[in-house]
Amino acid sequence: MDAMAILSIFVLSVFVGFEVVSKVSSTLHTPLMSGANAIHGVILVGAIIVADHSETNLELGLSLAAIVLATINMVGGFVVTDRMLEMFKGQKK
Amino acid sequence: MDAMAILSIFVLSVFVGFEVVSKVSSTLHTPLMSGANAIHGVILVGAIIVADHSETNLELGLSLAAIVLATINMVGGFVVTDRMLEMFKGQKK
Amino acid sequence: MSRTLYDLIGLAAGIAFILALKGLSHPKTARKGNLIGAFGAGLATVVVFFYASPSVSGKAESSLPLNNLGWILGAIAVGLIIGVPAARRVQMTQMPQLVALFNGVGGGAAALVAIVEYLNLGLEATTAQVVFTVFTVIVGCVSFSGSIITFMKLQELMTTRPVIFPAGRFVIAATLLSVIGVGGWVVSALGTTPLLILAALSLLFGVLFVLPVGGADVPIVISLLNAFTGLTVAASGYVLDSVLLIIAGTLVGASGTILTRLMADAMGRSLFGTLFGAFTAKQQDSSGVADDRPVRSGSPDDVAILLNYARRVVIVPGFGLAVAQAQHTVRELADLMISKGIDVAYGIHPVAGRMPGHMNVLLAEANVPYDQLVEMDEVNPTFGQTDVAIVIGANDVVNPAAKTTPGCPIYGMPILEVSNAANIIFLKRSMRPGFAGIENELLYDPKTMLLFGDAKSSLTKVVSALKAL
Amino acid sequence: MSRTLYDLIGLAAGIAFILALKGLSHPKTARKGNLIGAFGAGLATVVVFFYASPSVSGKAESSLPLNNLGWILGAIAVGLIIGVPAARRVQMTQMPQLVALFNGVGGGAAALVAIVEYLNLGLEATTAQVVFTVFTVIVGCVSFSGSIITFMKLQELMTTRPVIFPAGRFVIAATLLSVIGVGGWVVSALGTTPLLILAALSLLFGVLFVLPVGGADVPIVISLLNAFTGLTVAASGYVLDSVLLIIAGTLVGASGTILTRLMADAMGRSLFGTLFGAFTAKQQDSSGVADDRPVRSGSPDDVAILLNYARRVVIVPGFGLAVAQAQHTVRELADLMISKGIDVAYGIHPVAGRMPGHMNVLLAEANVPYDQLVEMDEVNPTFGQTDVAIVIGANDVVNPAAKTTPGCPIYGMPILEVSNAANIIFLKRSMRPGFAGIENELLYDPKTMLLFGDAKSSLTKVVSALKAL
Ligand SMILES: NC(=O)c1ccc[n+]([C@@H]2O[C@H](COP(=O)([O-])OP(=O)(O)OC[C@H]3O[C@@H](n4cnc5c(N)ncnc54)[C@H](OP(=O)(O)O)[C@@H]3O)[C@@H](O)[C@H]2O)c1
Ligand SMILES: NC(=O)c1ccc[n+]([C@@H]2O[C@H](COP(=O)([O-])OP(=O)(O)OC[C@H]3O[C@@H](n4cnc5c(N)ncnc54)[C@H](OP(=O)(O)O)[C@@H]3O)[C@@H](O)[C@H]2O)c1
Repeated sequence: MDAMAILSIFVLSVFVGFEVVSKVSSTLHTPLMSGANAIHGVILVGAIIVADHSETNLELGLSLAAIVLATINMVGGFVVTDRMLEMFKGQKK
Repeated sequence: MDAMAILSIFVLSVFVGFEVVSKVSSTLHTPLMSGANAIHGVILVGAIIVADHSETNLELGLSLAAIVLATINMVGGFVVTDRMLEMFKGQKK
Repeated sequence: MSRTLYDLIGLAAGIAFILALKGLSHPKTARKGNLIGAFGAGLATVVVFFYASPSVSGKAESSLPLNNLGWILGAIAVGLIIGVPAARRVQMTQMPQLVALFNGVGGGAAALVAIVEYLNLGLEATTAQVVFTVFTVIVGCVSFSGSIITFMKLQELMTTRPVIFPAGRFVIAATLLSVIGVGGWVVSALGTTPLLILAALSLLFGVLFVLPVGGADVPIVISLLNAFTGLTVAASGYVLDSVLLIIAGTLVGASGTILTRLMADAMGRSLFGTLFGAFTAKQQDSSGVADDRPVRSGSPDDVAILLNYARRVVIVPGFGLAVAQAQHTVRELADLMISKGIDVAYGIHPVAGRMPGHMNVLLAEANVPYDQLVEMDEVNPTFGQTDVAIVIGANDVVNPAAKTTPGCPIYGMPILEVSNAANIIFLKRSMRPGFAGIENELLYDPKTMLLFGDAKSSLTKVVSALKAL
Repeated sequence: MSRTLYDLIGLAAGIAFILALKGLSHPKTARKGNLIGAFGAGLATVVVFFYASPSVSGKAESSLPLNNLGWILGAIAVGLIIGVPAARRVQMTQMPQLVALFNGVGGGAAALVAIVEYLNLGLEATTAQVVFTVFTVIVGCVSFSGSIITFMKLQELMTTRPVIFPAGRFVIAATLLSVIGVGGWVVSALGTTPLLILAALSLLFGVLFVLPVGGADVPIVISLLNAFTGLTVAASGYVLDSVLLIIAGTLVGASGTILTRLMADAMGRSLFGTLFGAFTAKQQDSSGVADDRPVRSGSPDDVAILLNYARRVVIVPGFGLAVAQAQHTVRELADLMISKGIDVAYGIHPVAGRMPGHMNVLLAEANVPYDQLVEMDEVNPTFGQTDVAIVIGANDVVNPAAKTTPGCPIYGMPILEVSNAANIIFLKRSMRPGFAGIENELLYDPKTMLLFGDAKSSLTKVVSALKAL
């Protein structure tokens, strides 16, 4: 993919990110932060790719460590966010 | 630019377009429509490019017609939108 | 200029368009937003003269200065000479049709660009390019001819009623099918003739598509065609390999779609119903058979007296005010009342007038102070403390049937609750119903007084009567 | 699986993340939003096992099943075994530090991925790839070590006060300069050793960067580090040629930045001040020299009597409520009052507690009905009709200095205007000021009664006293 395409995708993603959260009420600041946090756990995909490409034990060890950390980030993040939000659930109307 | 990049740019632009106007008050529906209308006048750029590439008189004639129409769309659109909005201006506090 | 720099400037113009739409969505920044958009468009246009864009077909050599430079500049000059004065001189009441026209020419331009590029590519076009070209030609032509019809309707060059002809729906369906068929033909067989046939059929379809739409649904259709034109620009961007056109066109397509939905919602219309009216519309009888029940009609003097002794008056302007171009007169009346110490507000329904927000524009043009314009949600609770609600050329937007008569066309649309005011005055020309074609019970309400006649002349009379008091 | 399909699924996951953030921004859709995000992440993870992604270096062969598949699945299992129970079991009061920790490990993972890819690319890396790698390593490591420090602060494994050591700002500046210098060295000279030195220095910088931040500014820093981690993921996406990572990372980076600003605004802090506290902080003396003026302190019985005869009570919870974990007890008190026919509401300041929205979460956990939680803007006008405002472990959020004392640290922050209530009760342990370290005049107000002690035990006493009445 050429640099121009990547730059365009980057710029547009910045706008989407800005717009999508710009009106959030302060009640949701914490769950939103936590949910966004979980989303960047998708680096797990990158960790799996580099583990696949690893050729030395050092590379493999580091990428497995990355997988462990990324999984914690991703799965833990979504679970904890869900727990936070679950509490709001029963009570609305 | 590869198809995947174009698709991504398209999808992201859709989200930006959606998000950016989704909270507009009905007071601004008409100026917003008119402004968006002016923006698609940027097809003028495309019209100039095809005029540059034109090889036959038919092509040139059609592309000059496109330039005239696109210019009307773009310039007229921005001017009329500005006129609409100008009226709101003086009065706000 | 290098390709990278050219592309970067294109991206900057795309960002300007995003910021423009963002700005246009907020009253405080709307004007600046529009200027940013104009700046972006200007930038993109200027830059194209400094970059020899390689032809997609690779046939035509591009070099600086551009080929046909004189012709190009001349055509731009012609466009400016036509567009700028039109935009400058148009009266605000006619602004909707001008927007329709501008949209239409944009669609036409996109279709022409696609056709030229197609001619230029010849047999070298990839299937994807041909598909996008076909899309652009169809949608651009529909947008062009459809917009011309909406223009004629709004300009009253033709009837504003839905035009339904016998077996119309079959004709439309047949046209649509042939458009699709010929589109497929172009993709499979290539060739100039099929493409021109496609363009002609698409133009026809645009006409047929818009004819059955009633005058008051026209703004929805304009907004939709606007979104369509945006998509054609995006498709052209694909064919011409221009990120800018893709971003700009998609932005307009997406925001236009949302806007269309917002508009339809605000006027309680189903988008689907409006659009496919063509296929479902029946010859409708809305000649407005006047009811026999008695109404209380008054003279300008009666109205003036009522107003003179009111403490609070809410003015409800509508479609008829725009038709009568009475915005300046209504302002005069309001000023007069204010000078008499009466508390005056305008109750603005979101879809009063011919386009959403139209009333705000019209009243702003007449220099009505912004703070006197009160939106529906805010004004409704105050009708209880209002002595006189004076309804000028509005009907549907105050019709209680929207709340009481399930199944009527406006059922569910929020209304201005003028019936809570102590007195109601209607300024209209007859007992004919409003756009939706349904009786308004309020006209028969004992606390209603009707003042028949053109809104502008009625208002003038009321003003002089009030001055005389 | 073909590249195209793989890419399309990646784009779908990116769309899921957009929808997730959109959903998370509205109370009604928040939970669904989170689930959509989890779905997208799961989808992206599963799909990667079905596509042999060509190594960027071209050296390692990838084929299906993936190399090291057993190891990979094992590592994921380890991650699950650590992450899920931690997320399930954590107490809600400790949730902020868990989020910090999760963010940190994400940053660490990004840095590791960048390092491995760098090792793998070896000398074939393009300059752009190396630059992005350096960026990811620096920011990922800073995010990792910074988050660990915030975790330790929030978990009170170390002091929550700003840690300022002599000449600290020079040490920090020097570290930052060497990080940049070594980064440049990596880009120009390549090699594993410089990269590891870079990682070590970045880890150190992360520690130094967060140490001077005060406990209550920590959420801002977490949010910022979160945005940083997002950007590293985007940079990894560039190196690994993955549109999904670019989109996901950029989304988090952008929304995280906005969120950081919103948080800082809500608590009236300057983002700049918070971040560059490191460079500007002075050893600050906020031991809170108690004023000599008399205060009116009361017993739990006095408080119970006041409450018993009130018609309307507003409970204002704050940071101290979270510290004392008194959320269940406060709910008990509220229920008791309601059963006595007293009108009870909670006045929620946006930045009460340790994180924005923290109070809502805590009170929701204690099953406080949602409709009793009233946001600041709505509750403020009602204090005039309130007999008792009971301030539990809050201080800054009710401090009138925010309105009256220009130049004080919280000047300009909107507050809960409890001073308009007929009586004010403060539950706190001492006369010490709140987070901002400034005197609260309200404590000396004649209509204020202080009930000293830990919020939880004080509340328990009030509850029994009120029951006895
Ligand atoms: N604003 C928008 O965006 C938009 C777009 C599409 C549709 N609509 C629809 O249009 C309608 C707008 O409601 P509305 O209450 O403003 O208008 P309306 O219901 O159409 O009523 C307009 C009234 O004005 C009267 N009138 C027309 N010309 C007049 C003149 N020269 N002097 C005095 N009175 C005159 C008409 O009665 P006489 O003939 O008896 O004089 C009619 O009753 C709604 O149904 C809305 O859904 C609005
Ligand atoms: N929510 C956020 O996102 C966030 C983030 C960062 C910063 N902040 C800042 O944090 C502050 C929050 O304001 P706030 O009014 O909630 O808190 P605050 O101003 O920090 O006051 C907390 C009060 O609770 C008392 N307290 C502490 N532990 C207690 C216990 N166990 N029992 C009873 N009382 C106890 C303390 O007094 P004693 O020591 O005398 O007991 C203190 O006066 C604001 O300045 C805000 O800007 C908030």
